[in-house]
Amino acid sequence: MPEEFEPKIVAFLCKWCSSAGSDLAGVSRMEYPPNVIPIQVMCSGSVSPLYIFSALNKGADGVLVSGCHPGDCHYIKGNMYARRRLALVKKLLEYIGLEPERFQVSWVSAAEGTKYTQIIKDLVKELKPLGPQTKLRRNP
Amino acid sequence: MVNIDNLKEEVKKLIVDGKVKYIIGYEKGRNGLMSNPIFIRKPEDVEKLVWDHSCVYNLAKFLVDEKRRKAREKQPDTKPVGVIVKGCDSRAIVVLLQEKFITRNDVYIIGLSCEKTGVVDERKLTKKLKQKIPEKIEAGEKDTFIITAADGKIEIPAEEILATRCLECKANFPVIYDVLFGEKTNRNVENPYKTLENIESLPQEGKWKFWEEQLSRCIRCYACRSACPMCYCDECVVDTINFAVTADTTAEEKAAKIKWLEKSPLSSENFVYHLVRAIHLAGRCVDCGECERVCPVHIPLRLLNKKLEKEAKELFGYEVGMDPSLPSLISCFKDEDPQDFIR
Amino acid sequence: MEKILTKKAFPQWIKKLESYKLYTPRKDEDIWNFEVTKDSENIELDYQNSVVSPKKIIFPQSEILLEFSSSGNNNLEIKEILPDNEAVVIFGLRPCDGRSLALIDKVFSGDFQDPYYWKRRNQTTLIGLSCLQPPSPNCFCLSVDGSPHSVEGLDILLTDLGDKFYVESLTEKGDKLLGKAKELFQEPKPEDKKAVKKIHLESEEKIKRRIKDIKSIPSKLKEMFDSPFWDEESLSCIRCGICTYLCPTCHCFDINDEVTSSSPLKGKRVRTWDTCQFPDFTMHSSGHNPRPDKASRLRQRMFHKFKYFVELYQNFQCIGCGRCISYCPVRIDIINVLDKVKDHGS
Amino acid sequence: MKRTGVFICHCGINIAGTVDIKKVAAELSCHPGVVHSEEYVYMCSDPGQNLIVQAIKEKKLDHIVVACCSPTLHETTFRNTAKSSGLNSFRCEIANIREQCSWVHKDMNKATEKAIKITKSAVEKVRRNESLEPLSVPVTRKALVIGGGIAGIQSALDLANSGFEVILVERSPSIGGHMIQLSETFPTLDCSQCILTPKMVEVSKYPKIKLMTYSEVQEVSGYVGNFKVKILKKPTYVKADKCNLCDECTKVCPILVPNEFDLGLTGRRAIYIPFPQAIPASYTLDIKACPGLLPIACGKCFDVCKPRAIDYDMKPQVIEEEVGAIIVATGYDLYDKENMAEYGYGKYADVLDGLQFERLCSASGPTKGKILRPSDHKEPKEVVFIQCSGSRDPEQHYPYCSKICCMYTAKHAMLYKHHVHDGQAYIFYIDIRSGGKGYEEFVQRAVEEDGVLYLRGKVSKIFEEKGKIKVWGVDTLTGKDIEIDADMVVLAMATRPSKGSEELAKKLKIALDKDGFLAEAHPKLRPVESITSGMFLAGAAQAPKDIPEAVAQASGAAAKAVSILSQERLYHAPTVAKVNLNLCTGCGMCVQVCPYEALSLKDGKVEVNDVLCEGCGTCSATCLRAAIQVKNLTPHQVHEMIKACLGG
Repeated sequence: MPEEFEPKIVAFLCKWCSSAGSDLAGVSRMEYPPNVIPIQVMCSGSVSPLYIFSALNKGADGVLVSGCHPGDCHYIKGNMYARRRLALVKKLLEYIGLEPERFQVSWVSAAEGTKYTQIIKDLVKELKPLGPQTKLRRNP
Repeated sequence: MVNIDNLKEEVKKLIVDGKVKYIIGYEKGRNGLMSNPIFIRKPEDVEKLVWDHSCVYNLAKFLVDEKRRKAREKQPDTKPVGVIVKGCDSRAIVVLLQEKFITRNDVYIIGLSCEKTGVVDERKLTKKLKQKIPEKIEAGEKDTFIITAADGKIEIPAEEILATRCLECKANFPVIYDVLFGEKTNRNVENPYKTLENIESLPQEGKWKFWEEQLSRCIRCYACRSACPMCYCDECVVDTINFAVTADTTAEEKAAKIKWLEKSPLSSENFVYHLVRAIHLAGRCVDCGECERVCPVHIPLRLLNKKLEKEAKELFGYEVGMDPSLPSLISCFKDEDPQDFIR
Repeated sequence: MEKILTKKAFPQWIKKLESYKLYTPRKDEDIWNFEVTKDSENIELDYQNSVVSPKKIIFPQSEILLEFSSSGNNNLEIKEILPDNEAVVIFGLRPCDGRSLALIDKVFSGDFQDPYYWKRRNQTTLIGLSCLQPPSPNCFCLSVDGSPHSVEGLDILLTDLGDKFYVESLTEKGDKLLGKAKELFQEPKPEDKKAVKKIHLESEEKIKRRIKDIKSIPSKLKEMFDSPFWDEESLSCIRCGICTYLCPTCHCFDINDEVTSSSPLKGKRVRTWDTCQFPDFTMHSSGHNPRPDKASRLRQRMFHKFKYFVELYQNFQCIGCGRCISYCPVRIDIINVLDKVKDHGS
Repeated sequence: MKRTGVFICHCGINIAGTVDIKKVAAELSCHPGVVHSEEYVYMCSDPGQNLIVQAIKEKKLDHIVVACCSPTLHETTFRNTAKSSGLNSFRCEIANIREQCSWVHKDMNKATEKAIKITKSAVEKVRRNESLEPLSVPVTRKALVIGGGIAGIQSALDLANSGFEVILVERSPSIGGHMIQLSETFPTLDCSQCILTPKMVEVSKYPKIKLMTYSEVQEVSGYVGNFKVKILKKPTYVKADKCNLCDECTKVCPILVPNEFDLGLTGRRAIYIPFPQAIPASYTLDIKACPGLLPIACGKCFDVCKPRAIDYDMKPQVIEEEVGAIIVATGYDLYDKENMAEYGYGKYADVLDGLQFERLCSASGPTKGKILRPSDHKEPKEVVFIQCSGSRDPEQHYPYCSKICCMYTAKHAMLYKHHVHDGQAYIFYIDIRSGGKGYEEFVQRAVEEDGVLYLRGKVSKIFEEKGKIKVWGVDTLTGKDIEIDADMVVLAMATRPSKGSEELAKKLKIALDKDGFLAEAHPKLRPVESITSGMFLAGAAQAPKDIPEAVAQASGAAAKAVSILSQERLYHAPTVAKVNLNLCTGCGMCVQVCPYEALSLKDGKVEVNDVLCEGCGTCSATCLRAAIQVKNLTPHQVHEMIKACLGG
């Protein structure tokens, strides 16, 4: 029997909320699939669209950007700029026919270990049936 | 109705009075119908000026060259450059002002209103005319064009050969100018995003198939960004060169140049290039259609930028190129910006 | 070898070429392009000319030269990647495009025989199709030692005589192709020979654009290196790569390593087209750029085609297809520029 | 060639339990640029750190990665280790393979694969880090305390006693806060005013303390050690230095409005002194109540004032101050009347809240310490106290426990019995929470000595009938329905953050928790700090608390502030934005998005104020040409990390 497809996910987590939240998931020993590799950034506002395109280009099957809830940004409003920028990226990627599941955004606070766990579980569940992302991927 | 003689008069006056460094306008094409850019310094050249429906170029692009040239000059001439603009071109100038690339004193804006019509799409025209070689084009009665070819005149309904962007233009007349010719009249546009529907209505895989076909043709001649007045960066982020190097650039800085994409025109790399370009033009593209016009392999690039123009309007109520004093689309936000896409 | 092939027999001949990878002109999105044919049954003969020249088949925009990989601790394995063995036929080249390959041949020969280029070149047979009508209003092949029916670089030249083709096989490769279906080809009658001469002459007259007295250009250019003329001429240039990428004779390339994995190290060395019209073409790592502006780049393009190349190979590096004129976003017209060069100073 | 060393920690079995450490070490050892790869059971232990020190010396490492727990825990530890062996501390990065990997996965192979990727991406990052030294800035050795309640007062005094200048800002005309309204305090029943007024006086007399009452903080900019504050001083229209408290003005003032100090149980004039012991001891002219500052409008007070203390032309003043630290002690308010309509609060005169009852008991109160019904001034014989009015009720009111009610209600019942010996006090409660020194004993005393009747249950209905207030409830212990004909009902209203604390938090850029209280930086380890460095929290503004707790936190906050003010210079993270002037076109988009006004345009290029920059990187994502980047998290580094994550 062939091995099940395991999507590769890159997650850009802001240091103060989402990264802390995912740490909390760890501290609380919640289990979630190991498909996601976190990259800690200072703020979701620092995630350039280039990072997302590049991750997909370099073979990510899915990309997650996660930051603080509106109003909770450690940098006051970085996530608000992110929200606007990422909305455009999402629309653009869907417009060129990339599966919407492949790029997702979430707000995860430092207290929401459970939410983070759930998001990763869902993400993996949604990406598995799609198979490998080849559209923007540079053939190796 | 724009009177060409008044235009010439104004231009001549500006040059004779030494009000401007030179004037960027349109002249009769060397071959074929379509006009060319002309840079007028001497009064006697003013006679070459033309204004008709073949004046497709967005001459604002040449303000970028001018700035570069100025930067190289020892004692630059600080007089403004005169530039002839249509509605869309004027919006480009607004964005350049918005982004402080130029100041209002750098440019003397001679605005020409398209007055309910616009410029022709050369491709549509050649298709329509088959083998005939057009010599002259004029606006006819009730929204038509009258083409004069070797063997007489033909009248064609405007929407058949008008550039699609003109059919979807939000302002037929300049939004900023020092002197304006023609009336501020708008063509009535029922749906400014009509062409998008063809793609938006496709299922996801259909969208992909469409864009894959289109973008795999790209030969990366970069004419799209070269023709774009908004692509004024000295060095495009997707270039792996280190163009902005000086004597004091450290080896680290040189090494830190990122290879966001490879030089090979693979579909994946083409996509990254065009995605980056599209997102970088979000809230900046004025829909002058130059990228699409110049593309030698006919990629409908306008459809990428137009999509984000639409989203900017619908999601954030942002309209491009209307007011130089406003912040850019992505350098501001509203508390009520939509976030239904966020988990 | 000269033959006659009836239009009826033509498809059968093409069918006989199944063993070859056959490129033919195809139209999509209103643009002509040479592509591997999907149905050899009905090949379009009434095309004008492709936007991207068929040089892309012999000299691809991007090709892998070698692959490298390391199994850790510093031992690097390198594998040369030559083009696959495959017999290729390009059908329907315009004679000018045929000539372009004859010109590029000179560049890739000499002291170093470029193995990648020559492998493709040698395994490809070129079937030209002489122009009855100028494919482009900007054709000027006659001015640059070419003609609508020139045979240089081709293996076979077909001339359309209405119900039949006049077939000239010019090389062994050509003969081999005809040999695939001897029975289909007849000996040309004298009137056929007359007809083809007539048609060829007529087609020449149809070429409207010329560069007069082109021979004087190289020497003229010589005096013009530092002339402000180039600033003037390049004012409207937007520094894109269309003129050079579409040019059938331009052959500059760049070589990059595309690293696909950094640990363990894996990747390929790739050759891609490059163009003197891009600012980074002459960019030094110091930051100095000997050709800092569009003026110097336009000048380079003219000098290379009409001076340097002539000095090296006694030919103009231009075959008069007019692509650079037709597709230039701002209609910089090479003929026009050269005319001005001639009159320069006088 | 960079020489990177990798150190993988087992963390006992915390990591080694699910990650094949040996494999990780082996994989990393062949990663380009890695010249040393080593594992150890506890890297953070002394022997562990010594391994690192040795390796750096012997292998001449110029960068190190420690794969272990979250950087929030041991980043500093290992950066110091690196520093101690001569590396710049930024040449050390942490790969979090515990919280992000071993603790959340079970499958050994997959967890190991992931750990390898995480560590590789850390290697790719660290080798591109630049050496940085912390930025240092001088400190303004002066503090601002916002709020003049007991917490604010305590902080101010502690700071002053530590030798620092303090500005104490209070928005009402006098300091004292809610504590000055109380009669006695639990569990000792000593007189609230008697213990507070000495401190208030001390504040007013202390030369190091600049007291600004009737003032509000308008704007705060700057950063820890160097805040700039704008304080709005509202006009009192009375010159405090001239006023001799003769009280003539109030006698002539025709206007009568409810008296905030007595919570509306009495009235006051438009010109008034909040209470006899007010600090500063001076009158205030309530402009909202006053018919107008013109002799023609009224002008009676002006005419009668002999010392000519009244000045109608007094204007609002904005005073600018520079301080190094800020303590926020804005206190609490009681839950609003209208929210408790179900208990007839605001409807029936004899349904009171805790603070009103305090006033009734207070010797300085409206009834001079006699407990009388507001409606008819009769002595109430049966009083019902209802706890948790608005607290612990997530459906309709606040989910949290207001904490002080159990104790003050016991106190109220007790005080009532002391005033009305033949009266009966009933207390409806959910639980009795009497944690605290002498608290439980206090409650017992109320039950045993004063015969207070505790009924465990909620009140269902309160309504007036024949001059009595009928209270229907149920005793959940006996299951019996209870009906009491009460003369007075006292509601232990929930405490909420004081009005206006939300706007203030915005000005100060500090966060609020879900209930609107000021959020502390860490619930356990940093309870008196806000997330904005240099700003501290004291008293009920952070969470409901009683006086001793508020005072303790106030002193804690003061101590924290001192730890900043006592520095010559402060150090600021050097991972700030830097500009590539060759690429910058001066479009100014980054300037627009910077949350800290750290960026500005100077002749066509962007300039970074390193001290203001917090390194969030919003600018870098906004810049279309990557001309502005945050040091040590540049797009180039992220690009390489992405590649490493994807095994590229």
